Amino acid sequence: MDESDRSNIGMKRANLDLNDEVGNLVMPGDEFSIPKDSSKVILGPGLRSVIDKRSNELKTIIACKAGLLRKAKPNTFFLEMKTRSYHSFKKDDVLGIIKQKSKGEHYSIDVACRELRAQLSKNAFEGATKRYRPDLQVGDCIYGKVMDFPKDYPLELTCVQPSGKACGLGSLNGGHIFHVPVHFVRALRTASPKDNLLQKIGRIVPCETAVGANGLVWVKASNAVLTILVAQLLQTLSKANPDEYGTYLNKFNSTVRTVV
Amino acid sequence: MAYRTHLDDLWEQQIRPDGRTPHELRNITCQMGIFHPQASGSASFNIGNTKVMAAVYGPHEVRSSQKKHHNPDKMIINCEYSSATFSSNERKSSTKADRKSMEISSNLRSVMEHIIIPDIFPGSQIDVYVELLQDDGGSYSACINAATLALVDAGIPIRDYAVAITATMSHSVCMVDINAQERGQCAELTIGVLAQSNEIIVLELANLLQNFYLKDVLDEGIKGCAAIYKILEEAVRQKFNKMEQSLV
Amino acid sequence: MKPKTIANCTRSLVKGGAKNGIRLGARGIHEFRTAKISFGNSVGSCEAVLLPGTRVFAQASAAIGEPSDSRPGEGAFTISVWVSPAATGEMVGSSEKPSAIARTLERMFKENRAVDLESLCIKFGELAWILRVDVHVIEMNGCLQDTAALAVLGALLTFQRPQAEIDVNTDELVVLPLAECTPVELHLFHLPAVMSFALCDEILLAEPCQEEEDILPGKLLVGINDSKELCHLHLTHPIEQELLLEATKLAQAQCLDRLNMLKGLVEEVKTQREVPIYKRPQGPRATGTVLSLSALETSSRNRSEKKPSIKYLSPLITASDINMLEELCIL
Amino acid sequence: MSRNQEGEAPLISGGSRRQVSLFDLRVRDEFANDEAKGSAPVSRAANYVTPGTIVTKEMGFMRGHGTFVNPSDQSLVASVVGAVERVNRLVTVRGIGGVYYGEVGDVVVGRITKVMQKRWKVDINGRLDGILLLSSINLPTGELRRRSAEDELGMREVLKEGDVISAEIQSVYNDGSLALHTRSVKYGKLGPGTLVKVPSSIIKRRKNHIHNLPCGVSVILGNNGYVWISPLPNGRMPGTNLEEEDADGKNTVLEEIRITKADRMAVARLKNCIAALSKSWLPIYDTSLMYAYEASTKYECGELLRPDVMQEIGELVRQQMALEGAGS
Repeated sequence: MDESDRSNIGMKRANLDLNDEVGNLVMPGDEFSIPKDSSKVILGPGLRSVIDKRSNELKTIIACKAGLLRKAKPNTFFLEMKTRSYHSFKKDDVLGIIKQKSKGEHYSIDVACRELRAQLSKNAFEGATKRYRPDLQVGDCIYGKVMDFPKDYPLELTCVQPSGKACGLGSLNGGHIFHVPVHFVRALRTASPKDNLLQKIGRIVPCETAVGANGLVWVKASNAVLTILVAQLLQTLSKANPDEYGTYLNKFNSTVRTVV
Repeated sequence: MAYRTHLDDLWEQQIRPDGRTPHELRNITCQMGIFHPQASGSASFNIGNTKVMAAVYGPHEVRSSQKKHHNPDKMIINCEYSSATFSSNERKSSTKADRKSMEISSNLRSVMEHIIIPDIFPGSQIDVYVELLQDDGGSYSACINAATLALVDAGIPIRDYAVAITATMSHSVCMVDINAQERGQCAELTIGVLAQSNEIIVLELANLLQNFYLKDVLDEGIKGCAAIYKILEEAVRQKFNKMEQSLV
Repeated sequence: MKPKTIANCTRSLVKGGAKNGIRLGARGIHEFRTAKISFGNSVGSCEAVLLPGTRVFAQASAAIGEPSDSRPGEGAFTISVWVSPAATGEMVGSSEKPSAIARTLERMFKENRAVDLESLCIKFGELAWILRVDVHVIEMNGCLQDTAALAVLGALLTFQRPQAEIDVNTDELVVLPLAECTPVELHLFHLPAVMSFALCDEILLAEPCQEEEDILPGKLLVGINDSKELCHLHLTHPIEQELLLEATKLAQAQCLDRLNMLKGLVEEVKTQREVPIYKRPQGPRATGTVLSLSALETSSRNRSEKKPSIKYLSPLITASDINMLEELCIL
Repeated sequence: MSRNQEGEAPLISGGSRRQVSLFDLRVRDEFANDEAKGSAPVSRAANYVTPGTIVTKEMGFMRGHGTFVNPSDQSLVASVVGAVERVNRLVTVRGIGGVYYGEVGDVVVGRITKVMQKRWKVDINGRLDGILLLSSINLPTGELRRRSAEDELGMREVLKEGDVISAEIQSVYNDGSLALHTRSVKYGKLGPGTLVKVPSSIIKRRKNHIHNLPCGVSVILGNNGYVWISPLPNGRMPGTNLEEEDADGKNTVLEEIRITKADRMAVARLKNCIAALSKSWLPIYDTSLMYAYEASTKYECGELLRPDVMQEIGELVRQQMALEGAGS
């Protein structure tokens, strides 16, 4: 097969301009040229820089996933995609379940991601000292922040903010924890207050929620029935088209009325 | 034209092929300590021509390959059932790895896990081995009785006796303790109960049974279990009387 | 990916919810799962889905072989179960799960004689159809036995095999290709189905999902057929007698519903299939293949003292298959 | 429906719970007084319970070995077969046979199963293996010093897998496993001899568990149910660490002990006697052993393996013990 055939079949695109493609669909393997104006470019998820091994110079930028190219204000580019798996970033808020309670200084945490192991120091709680620290059991839920993600080592979580206060982090009691696709979680977290789903649900059923960037959601309403209903609604919504949210919410509203 | 057989005549008088009445058990003998002192506890249970031996080893340090995944706060109960190659009419070559034996092993384990007080020996392992020597109907129920007796013999703390028997409904009469000859002609429901609370812990059905009859058959089986319990208790008491002397 | 560790809050929620008559997924405690059944292009393939998220595929096939020594007048029937690692996210291999499913299916379909095996006999003691059902668990979310039994039943009901007979005059095995004869369906004596329940302190939960199965220790399987006969019972936790009777009652009603649905779908498939009634052309047989038993016997006896065994695995047998087979056997 | 619904079949109702009144029970001290008599007090059979029997429905009793609390009605229920005993508020069921739990100060005989870091694991018939720390043995050279890295490397030369030792229980860990020590000349590795397994409950607790019997045999009656029988060489203390006495060469020492045929016969005879006692569920201690040994002398050693002879010996010992009980 000669060169011309391959280009026809593969439809490989090269020398694209980052700014031109914003909002377009990008496929894995698409190559972007380096912006000429030597300003600093920050690459987010789905984009990688390729460095020429011989000259040690930046050669191209390549997309490694399929998604819509987005641009954030100061020259930051990333791909927006639907995904079920979580990739960790510093300062992400994640939900986890205690998997094991070792004799050492750490709990090991299940963060619902096969590739990631995570651990939480037994001292990383508000006001914890060597002597007084919460005693958590296997199966307890925690809401933590990613402190560090060293390569080949477990994620390091913490349940205190840098200020030393918990500010909502820590162990969660009661309620229900379940998994939804990561992109749905992203939508929940980034939505503007006007069309924030959680607030809309909260107006129908008052409930506490915690949303982890890793796709876990924790919900607690006043009783078991309402908790299950809210959890079920969120799971349905995560699979639904955003246009249908309204009808689902209306349906939910009427179901809740019959229960209460 | 269907002609009457000898068995039909017997049925009219409610006598079963081996001469028993419908609610009569076969002859039962049981013995404890048959592997004394090699095993921690052991027992044999014979009902009619069905013969089963059981041995309990432990509790002892976990020695099986499960150790790696084993939670140190939990106890491992390991059950292994095998039937002798000569136990039934068809001679079998290997009996340990086939699906039937694996199923019985895993069912036995679930029964043992319920009667042994949970996690009383954290980090230890208890092995229960059950061997079917001769199968003349009701072998699974005999296995449960033998295993219970062996656990009692080993002095392993248990909540309650698990006792089991088979029962069926045939010619609209409930029958208890089905033998191999009858098994071919009617359903065979193995019923196991916890002797004190009468809760059902074992159910196993061979052949088809009208759902409508289930309640009657269960009642019959539970009555049979009570009779078995009495016999097991008697065996245990005899053993206790024998050993009383050494209690100091 | 779902977390593997079960959270304590979910544990207490499941138990608390059951007391209030509601379960995960906003189901009622006695509400069974919705079943979806579809059939494949080849005969005897069926996929059963129990929403949400349990999917099992079953394929029935038959080959000609030797009947077992203990039952010379019957065909054989084997069921094998595979749990795809994709379904669980981990290698299950030969663990207890597939073998437990296989045992349930064996008890219901084989030991309770759901399939008429005598009609599968071709020549007493020498040749019989060997029926085989391969069950693949594709997605797993609890209730594997329920789904697998449904898929197997669907596969058996839609299965067709070619006609095979012994020519009386020549003592030869004649296998008519499907295209040339009216295909033979299996004869089922009764149609079994199984319903599972989880036990949560005196409360029955019908057809639990995976999370409920993991959280609640007790499981009860009730197998019932279309004539309201119990064909399978299995219990892993102490249960009161009343609760057990309630479970069989619930199972019976649901079972009949589900079997009716399956029967309707099977009828639909059969009419769609438009099996032409084959009319035999005049004159000598065109493509039918004749295997000489006696020839086979002598040729095989010379080598290994074995009885002839002719096997092929595809239910859709064609003339070329037979030719190939013939070569293989005689070589 | 049937002719013989009741009557012929041995049917009884299953749910009938027996109940034992705690006020019939005698306190453990009284049992201790009975010890000298040797025979069982009559009331013990009245305290007999089997698993599932309710011991008491009253609140305020403490759950001891062999009992559990029924979660539904908080009653105390027996979980093993045996006799109920009460010490103040603590209720226990003394089981027959049963599991060896171990108490501090018990003499045990065990077999090394594993050599680990700074410790040995010892099979002592308990629910977990016993732990013998490197620091709780006497070094072969007899020095008293901290254990060095060389000692750690040479652990297998001191005790290796399969060796039989006698030891004393030093302490019980949180998880129920037992810590052993051999820091006494009485304990340590055992030389030539034979190990007999009996139920741990029939070993009678006495002040001394290591005996030189007049028949020229020494026995160690491990509380755990392992009994060690070895020939008694001239003037040698039984069960002593053979290496210790002659520090210059342990291997040669082991071979120096000449075991005569008579020694072997005596060991074998005592082994069979212990088997006979265990089969008849008679308590095992020095006196009962001697009774059994005497009773066995009219038989050839090999004949003692016959069940009828075993039973006869058991019967004779039982009579002897009853006589002794009446005499005192």
